[in-house]
Amino acid sequence: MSAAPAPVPVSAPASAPAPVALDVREVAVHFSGLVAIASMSFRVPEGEIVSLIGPNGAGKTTAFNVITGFLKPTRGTVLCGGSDLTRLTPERIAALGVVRTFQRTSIFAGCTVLENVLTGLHRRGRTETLAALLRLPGVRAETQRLRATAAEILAFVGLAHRDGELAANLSYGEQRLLGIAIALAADPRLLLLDEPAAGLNPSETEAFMGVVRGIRDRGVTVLLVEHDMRMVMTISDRVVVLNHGRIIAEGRPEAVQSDPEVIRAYLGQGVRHAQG
Amino acid sequence: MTQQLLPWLFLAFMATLPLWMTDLYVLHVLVSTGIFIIGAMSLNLLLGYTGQLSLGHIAFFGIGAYTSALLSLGFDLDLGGAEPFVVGPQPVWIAFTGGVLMAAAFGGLIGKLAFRVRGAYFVIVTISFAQVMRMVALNWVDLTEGPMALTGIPPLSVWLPGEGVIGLYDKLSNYLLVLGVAVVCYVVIRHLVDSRVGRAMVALRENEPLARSVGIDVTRYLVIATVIAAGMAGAAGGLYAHYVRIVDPDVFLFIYTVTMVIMVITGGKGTLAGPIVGGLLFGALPEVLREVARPEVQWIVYGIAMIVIVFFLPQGIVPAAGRLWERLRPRRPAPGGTALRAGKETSA
Amino acid sequence: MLRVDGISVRYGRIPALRRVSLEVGEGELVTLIGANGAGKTTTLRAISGLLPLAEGSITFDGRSIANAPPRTILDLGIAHCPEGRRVFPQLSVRENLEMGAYRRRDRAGVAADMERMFQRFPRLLERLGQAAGTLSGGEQQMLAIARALMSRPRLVLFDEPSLGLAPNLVEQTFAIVSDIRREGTTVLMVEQNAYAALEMCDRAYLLEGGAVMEHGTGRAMLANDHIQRAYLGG
Amino acid sequence: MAEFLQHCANAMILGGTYALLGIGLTLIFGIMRVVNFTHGELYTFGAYMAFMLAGLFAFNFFVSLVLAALLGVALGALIERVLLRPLRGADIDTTMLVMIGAGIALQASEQLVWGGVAKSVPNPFPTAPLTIGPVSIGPIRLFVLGVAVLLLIAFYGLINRTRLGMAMRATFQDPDTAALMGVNIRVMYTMTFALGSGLAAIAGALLGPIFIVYPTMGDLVALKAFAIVILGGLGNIPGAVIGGFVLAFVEEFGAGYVSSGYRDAMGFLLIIAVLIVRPRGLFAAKERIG
Repeated sequence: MSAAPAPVPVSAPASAPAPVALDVREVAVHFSGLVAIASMSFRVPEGEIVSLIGPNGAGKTTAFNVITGFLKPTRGTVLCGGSDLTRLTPERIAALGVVRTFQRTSIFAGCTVLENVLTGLHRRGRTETLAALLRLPGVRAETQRLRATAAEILAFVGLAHRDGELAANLSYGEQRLLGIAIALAADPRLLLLDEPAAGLNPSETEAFMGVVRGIRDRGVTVLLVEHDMRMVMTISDRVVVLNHGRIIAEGRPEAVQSDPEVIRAYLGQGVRHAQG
Repeated sequence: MTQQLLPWLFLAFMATLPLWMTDLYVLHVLVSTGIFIIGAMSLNLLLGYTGQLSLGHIAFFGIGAYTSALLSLGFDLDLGGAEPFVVGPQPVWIAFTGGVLMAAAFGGLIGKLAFRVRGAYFVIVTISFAQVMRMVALNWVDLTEGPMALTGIPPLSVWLPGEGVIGLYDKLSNYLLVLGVAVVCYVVIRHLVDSRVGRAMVALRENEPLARSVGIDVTRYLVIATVIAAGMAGAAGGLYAHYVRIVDPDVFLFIYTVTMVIMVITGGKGTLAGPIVGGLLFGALPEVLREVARPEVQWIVYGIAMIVIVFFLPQGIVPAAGRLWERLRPRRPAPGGTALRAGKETSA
Repeated sequence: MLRVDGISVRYGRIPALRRVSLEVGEGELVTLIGANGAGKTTTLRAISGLLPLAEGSITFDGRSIANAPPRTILDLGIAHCPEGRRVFPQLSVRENLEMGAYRRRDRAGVAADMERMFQRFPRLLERLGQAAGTLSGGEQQMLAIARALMSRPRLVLFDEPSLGLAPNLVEQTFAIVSDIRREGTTVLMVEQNAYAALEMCDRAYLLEGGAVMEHGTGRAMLANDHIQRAYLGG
Repeated sequence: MAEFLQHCANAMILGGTYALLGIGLTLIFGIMRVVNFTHGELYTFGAYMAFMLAGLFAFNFFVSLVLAALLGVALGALIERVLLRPLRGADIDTTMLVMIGAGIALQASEQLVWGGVAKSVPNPFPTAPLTIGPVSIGPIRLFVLGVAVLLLIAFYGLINRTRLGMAMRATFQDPDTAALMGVNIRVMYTMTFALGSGLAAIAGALLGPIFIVYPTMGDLVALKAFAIVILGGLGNIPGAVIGGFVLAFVEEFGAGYVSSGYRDAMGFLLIIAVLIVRPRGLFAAKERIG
């Protein structure tokens, strides 16, 4: 598989020549006759925050599931740094540095906050079963190292003071942050956030945006699905709009916001004869 | 600090118990209970840590018991070839190890299957697996003696300086042996769950998609968990075979799995102490009830206790006691003082 | 007729509605608009008794229906045509319609109503014995509407009737909703297609983040630039 | 050939009762998502009720069967109301554990009330077998097959031709929307469990007079019912009927031509084999992933 991406037909020309973190090419998903995604192509430039938006049922979560290997597409390919993700399992994709959060529960509720992050650090550990059973000398050193990393990540998202608490006992906003911390622990190059701000109040959303920006500034590319348009328009470097399983617009937030096709997709068209 | 001391105090107590508890019947009950507790600890690894409800766990126990018994007795296997496959009697510890490995191998098989079938299907497959094992034990008379049972199984033995190899026929040495194996299993499980591997297992229980998305190969860790759990259950089966020195197909009965499940759930699944507390409690319960009620009534109490626990203490005793302890810092609840008086009698 | 007063709903610890109040008068067509996740569907599910209220009250014709079971609310005359159509896929078209009239005992009346549905939706008659899951999206929507009407409701709650339909079917669906209202049934509709909804309704409520942000007549709301902002940020 | 036909006849008779057991269990799982570990005890209960009514009280045999079934329905309703209703929304493992506890308590209660000695249920049928060509069948077995087939037809009618059955199917497919149509979901659950329990009880009452009645008779039967339900796919009613007959034929022919000792193992081997090849059962539709 060649690393050089082929030109992708999109409605707005990709302006940035930055290297590409994710390249989705003509992906289609059909569920028993129903078309969830007709044909979707877009690229996520490295080091940016890109939002994937669209009205209900536009296929955003389906797109996430395809990218992270939870769903096999009917057609098309997903490329990341020269690797084809399309045929890989979620754990293999995670090993390539593509990590996601989930819409509803993105935490291990029955574990403590620290354990949650340690679990996220799985890929950065080496201890295998026999060594663990016998508690060989290297195990303790590795545990120390991972605990330090976990503490650093928790401090980054602002949950350091809660490390001993059971994740289920956190407030909803804290749980969302913990979800991000777990994903960060998995050492992503590309982080996919699925509606991370749903259910947050405005001040929590504000804090949350700070964290997402901080993640980008650490060099992690972020792909975001989010309904909170204020957040999307404030935080994104680029917005991709999906409707009926197709990309209808792509570009800077301001451009997308005033795109007539996007407005139509979101707000619909008047229906003349339907006056009551 | 006290929490770290607690297991040591408990161990010291259990180790010195025979010094003042010399009643042979009580020792017998303790040995049987101890064997079941090892089984329950191994089940806890699956049920409590990986979250897989395996209701055929007794199969691994039975496989361990039969394999260890057959290897120590020797057997010949007529596989339809010209010459039967003959295995002479093996030293007991080799037989015991063989039982552990055989059970672990079946565990690997079931673990792989678990990822094809989940939830209710998995539960029923595991039950069926134990049933098939029982049918095999009943009907493969050439090998297992069927309902006549394997008898005259030699006891496990130790080598002592000056004495040479001596067989462990008495209750006291079996008690110490079971206690020793239980401690080894406890330490192994403790090391495991407090490691990268154990966290991967718990992640599978808590949120499988999330576990996969951070790169955990859940199939692999589930297989590892079932192999270890099955091996431990096989060890418990081996201890059983060489202690009661007779094995019949009823070791595969569903009710024994249920007993282990009750022990784990009552004590607290997914906790280290849970199966021990639950095991001692349900080991003691029949002995206490024996004085006052007929066996049928005991079983009714068992069933109702299970329902009541799921309803009112769904996390089990250990987490509940932990919460109580948090609230009443200065005093701690006694860890089942009465429960130590007696144990469960296994029908032999 | 329907009065929702300061209701809050939570999913576990996630607040979904924060003190939502709205009113629907007899014979009105009222719409709820707002972006995804604004709480529109939750509002309808709370009204029809599928979700418990954390606080607030709901009255219908002056009677409290807060936390009443769905069947009681249905008996009082509120039918709910749920989001995503939710026809019973393995039941036949006829059985789906019969389910709509599940609480009714007047066989003759049910039969007559079913005839009326067939006049309005001839396609349903053609597919009478077919499993509803095999119908096209548009046909399923017709069936879902017909099923809701089979209980002879005085108020129908429509949840996203145009969702996932091709543009010509969207128009047709809105026309049907308008007809239903013209025939005297009160309608409370949730719709993502905000412009169409505002054009056809008497009054509208704009939900954002689980709370009512704006309300007014459809025409006034059309002129309001809050709406575009609510959907697209900025 | 004669032997073959005899096996077929035996399998048909066995299959009828297996199907009754299977549809009861699969109905409960399909609608309520409960793996019912009391199913075998309801079967035992039905057999003991038949013994009590026909044997101890000397009621008419047929009346006894009907009453035994009704008592099974009542016991099922009671179990649902007391144990399952408060657990609505709990995960499947929790309900499973509670049902195991209930199963243990029920079985021990049978033992307590009736003792361990096996009972036989008196019946009015002649013991001399009927001979039809090369096949000979006990008259009571023929009666049992007839009743089982009638019950299967009646059950089919109930599910597919009545308002209650329609509501049950609707609840199975989409409980929320069924509630919006005015279906009382709680009542539907109680009725489902009661109906499934009644089917188990009547199966016990029918087989009680053929075999003997003892407290643990339900153990193996319950496991076989699981096998049947797995074969047909959990929640699939026609699948359970087919599964019942498949298991009966496999057992009968396995016992006849392979080894009689493994008769009862056939079902479990079959389950394991089926699940390895088709993890969702033979006839199950693909479930949506989510």
